Amino acid sequence: MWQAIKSVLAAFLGVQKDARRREDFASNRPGTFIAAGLLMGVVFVVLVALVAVLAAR
Amino acid sequence: MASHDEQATGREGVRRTVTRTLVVLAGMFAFAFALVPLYDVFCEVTGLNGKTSNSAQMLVHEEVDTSRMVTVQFITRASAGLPWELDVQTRQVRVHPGQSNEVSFTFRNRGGDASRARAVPSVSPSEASVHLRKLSCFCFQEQRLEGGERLEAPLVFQLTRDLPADIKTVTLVYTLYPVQPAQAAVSPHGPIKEGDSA
Amino acid sequence: MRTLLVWMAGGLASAALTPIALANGWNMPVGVTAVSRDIYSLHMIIFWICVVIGVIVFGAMFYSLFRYRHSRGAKAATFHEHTSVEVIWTAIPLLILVGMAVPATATLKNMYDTSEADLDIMVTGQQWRWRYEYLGEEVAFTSNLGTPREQISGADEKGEHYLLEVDEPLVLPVGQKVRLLLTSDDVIHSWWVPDLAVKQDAIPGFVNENWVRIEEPGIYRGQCAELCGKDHAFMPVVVEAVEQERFDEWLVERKEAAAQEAQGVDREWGMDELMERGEQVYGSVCASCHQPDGTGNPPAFPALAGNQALLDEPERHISTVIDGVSGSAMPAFRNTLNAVEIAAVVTYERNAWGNESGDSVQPSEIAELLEQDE
Amino acid sequence: MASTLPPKPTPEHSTATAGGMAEAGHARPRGLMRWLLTTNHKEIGSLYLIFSLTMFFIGGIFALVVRAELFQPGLQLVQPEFFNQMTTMHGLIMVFGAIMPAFVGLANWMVPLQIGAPDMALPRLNNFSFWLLPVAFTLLLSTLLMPGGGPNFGWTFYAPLSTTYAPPSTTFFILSLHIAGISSILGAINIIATILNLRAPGMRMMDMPLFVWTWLITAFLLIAVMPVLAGVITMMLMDINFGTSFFNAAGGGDPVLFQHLFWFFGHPEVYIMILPAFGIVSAIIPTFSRKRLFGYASMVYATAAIAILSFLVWAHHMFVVGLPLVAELFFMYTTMLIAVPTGVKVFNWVATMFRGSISFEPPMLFALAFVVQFTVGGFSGLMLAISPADFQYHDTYFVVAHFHYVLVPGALFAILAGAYYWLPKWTGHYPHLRLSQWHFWLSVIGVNLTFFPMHFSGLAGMPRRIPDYALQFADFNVASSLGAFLFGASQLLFVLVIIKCVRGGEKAPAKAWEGAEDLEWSVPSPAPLHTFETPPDFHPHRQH
Repeated sequence: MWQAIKSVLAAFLGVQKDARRREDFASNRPGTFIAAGLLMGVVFVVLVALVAVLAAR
Repeated sequence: MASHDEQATGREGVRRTVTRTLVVLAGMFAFAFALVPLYDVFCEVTGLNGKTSNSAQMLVHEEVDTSRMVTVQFITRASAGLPWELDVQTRQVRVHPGQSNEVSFTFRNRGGDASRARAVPSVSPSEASVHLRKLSCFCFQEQRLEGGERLEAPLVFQLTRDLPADIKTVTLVYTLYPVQPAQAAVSPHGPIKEGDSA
Repeated sequence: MRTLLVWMAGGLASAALTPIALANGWNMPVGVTAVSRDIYSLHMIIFWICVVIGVIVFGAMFYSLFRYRHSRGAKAATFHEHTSVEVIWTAIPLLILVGMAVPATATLKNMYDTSEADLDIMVTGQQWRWRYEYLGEEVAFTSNLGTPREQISGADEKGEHYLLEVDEPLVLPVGQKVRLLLTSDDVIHSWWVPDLAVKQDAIPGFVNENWVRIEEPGIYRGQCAELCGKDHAFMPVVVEAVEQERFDEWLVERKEAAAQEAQGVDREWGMDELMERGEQVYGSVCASCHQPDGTGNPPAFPALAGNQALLDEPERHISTVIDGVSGSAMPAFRNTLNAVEIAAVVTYERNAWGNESGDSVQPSEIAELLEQDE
Repeated sequence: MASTLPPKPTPEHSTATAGGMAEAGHARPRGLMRWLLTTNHKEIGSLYLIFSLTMFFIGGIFALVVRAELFQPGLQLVQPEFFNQMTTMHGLIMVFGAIMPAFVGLANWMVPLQIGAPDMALPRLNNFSFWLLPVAFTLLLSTLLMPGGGPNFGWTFYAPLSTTYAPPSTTFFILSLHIAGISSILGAINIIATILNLRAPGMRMMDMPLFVWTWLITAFLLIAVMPVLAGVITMMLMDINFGTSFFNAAGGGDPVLFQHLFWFFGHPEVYIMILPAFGIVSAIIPTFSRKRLFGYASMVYATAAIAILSFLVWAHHMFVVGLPLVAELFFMYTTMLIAVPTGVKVFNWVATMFRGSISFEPPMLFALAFVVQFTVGGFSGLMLAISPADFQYHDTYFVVAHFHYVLVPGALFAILAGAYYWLPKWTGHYPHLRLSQWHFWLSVIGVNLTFFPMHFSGLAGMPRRIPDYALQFADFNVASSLGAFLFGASQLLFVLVIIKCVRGGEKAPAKAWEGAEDLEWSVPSPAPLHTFETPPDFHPHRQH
């Protein structure tokens, strides 16, 4: 799972090593990546919202 | 994903993919409609858009904050197509947060025939709407007035103590809209209650 | 090769033109408020950031196009990824963006602080005019397009402030914090004056807030910014900023003029007087939809000339003008026009363009309907 | 429209070889019926492309009506009512009738060829989803002739202008949009099913060309947001005809809710129109740089990141509707963040060219112009993201300049680049070089002359969607109008290029471009009607 989260984070930035990418796609478990993606998506929204709330104070 | 499968099992994969996308599709269509009530809930919780609750709220019993005063302005408007007037007894009041206040409004049907109308509220700044509790309001229901009839209706409200300190003026606007019979029948925003005119 | 030269010439030309363009006032106005100046400087900072990034990226690109031409015998390298370079060019824009977000956030917070205003103005959008109410001052009026139709059609020479002039501007005192409350009677409009850096949607059934503290006296012109139907281009905003003393005088004059007009209600008006006044009112508020010759533009805007229903039912004619028609472009004029104006325009409509009802409506009758004593 | 199809762009010999193939025992219908009933991905692709080109000219004529009226201040040619119908129809037709079908057409033609599939996964559905389009747009165009005129509320059709105050034809507008939406959805399902299931043995997801990748992500976006659009217009329909008040303040509804729902669809829609363009350009630049695409994986990831972020930025179209401060800040931050993956893409294209071996054939010219001009549109997009500044930019010609830079020299140029790139594969001939170059240069000059001055008129204070304007905007508008007519006229050259290319020209070999490497270049030019009936040998490391 940690590996998946790291890959998703890399995806958010749009930067990834070829080797790591190959590893990711070698594993035939898209479920993990979708779950990690959704999780990180929620984390991202919460983070930005939090920054916005703090900045608005 | 059936990428490594042979063509024969490809047909099976296509069927599976189509089923899945159709499920997502139906889900998204339903989601669009679910967004309407979700948006209402979201607005009510965050005060987005200055919407206020359209049912009576309970008074929050808390100590009145006498250290500061907030100006509450009332603006009344009547939209086109309705020979009605809505007036407020006082244009603005100065209140302490926590205190409950009553302001009287007057409806008048200038026209010759009976008609129905509804006062739609809006609060500015919108952040204040979460902290504005209406204990009683004419805006919860539509009004029906005979030709030439007049109706006094109270608004009882409370600004809660947690109103942000930088909000010093709250403006409450009521716009009167005519109610067409068809409109009252189906509203996606919950039923509009039939009010009695007395 | 030729291709490349043309590309570069084009790039250089536009780069050289940019400062000229900025110097010639093709840019966003700096404006006359603290907020407008803040916005202008945000605009210029982000603009120059974009220019610098553009020069670097396009520079690298055109260098490559020039240097590694196939026709020059360039042999392609084989590299196709470089993680640290990729991380760097992801991280640097991110940092620049954070740097931009900080001043933008500060400006935005300032723009949202509508507290402690000295004057409250209710701005109502209506197809296609603005209505201003000075809250607590009992002063209210509508502001219609001032440009004559002949200029729009091309029959007359266009004036200096073509389409940016109104019959009655919004008068504001300088140095005071003015809070604007915006709403609409029909569709969504947007009240915009570039020099004041205020643009805010006016939404039916909802109120929006914005504020302005003008620093220099002057006349500032803007327009409705949100598509609101046929005459969207013809509902300008004009703000006249004056010194406080002048503003106070103006308020007094305004109230006196209204009082004088109210006196006219009680007397009996002659047919010619009503027709003359009615034609004037019709021209400024009715003609844009119902047309100067009363032919309208069905189905949205019914014809008034030869309209039998209108001639047969004077009461309904009057109540339509006073209360409007729900869900159509016909607004309620009870707050926009006074009793004299309503009486005059109804009389005019009943007797112009071959409508020969012969009946006239007296201001006193309208006043009774409106019960203006309240 | 269908009955007046120009000469078939599919190679003539394909009909000749068709007899013994596929549906054995059935004689293939000929003439009109052949096109009505075809289930071949190449023929349907051609139909899509021809349809889109037709719509492009119709939408273009509407744009020229707008530009002609705006040539000078004052009302000269059309009345405001009609002007508003023209701006609205121009937007609707270009978005739903020209750009989107063009990308679907390219996907139909190229996705099976690029992944080594014999056809789309659902050929009959493919035929159906195409033929919905002419129905939808005939209906949409016919609203112009209805009493009260066609839609006149802008392509964003904000309520209540589009509900309570709309012309009577709005119900038909909604119906046509529903049909077009169903067509897009079916097309998307087909593309997803094809890409996920019909790849040549040995081709993994990460071996797919970027055009396939970007289309896969686009198709998911379509599946996610087209139903939301369908929902919104259904609510409009109910407000207009059944007395509900979703968006009507009088009945307790909220006009701002409309904008939230619309832009929840609308912003991903913007990316639907640009992601496949990224894919096309990412195929062309490596080909003519004779060098592998730099950062293939980053490109895929950046596309995915843009797609995800596109769901979180919608309210940046609504900065002046009176959002609370926190919402304003949230959407400003997310919008600024979307610049990062977009920037990564541009950097990758430039790095692909760096130390390549570059030549300037017509597809490459359009792709290079895409990179520069799309980036210009990206810059103005970044400026628009700064919420305080947006209070000045919003609803002005600055915004018009921004999205036209993204969509015309952006999306449209990518489509043109793709057409020039694949025309040899479609017709077996290279497009006429001189004419193509003329087309390119006149388009570039026309497009910039049209849209660059709009930045200035917007900053100077000219609101969008107005038929008449104040005198200080006159010079900018003269330039824009001249540019628009130049651009419009130069697109006739494109038609000429296509006709010449279908009829003849320099013969193209299977691998028409020296640096081209994807699977489509392994089949003969012109591509026979049926390809890859036995899956090709795919060697994953050949390319990556």
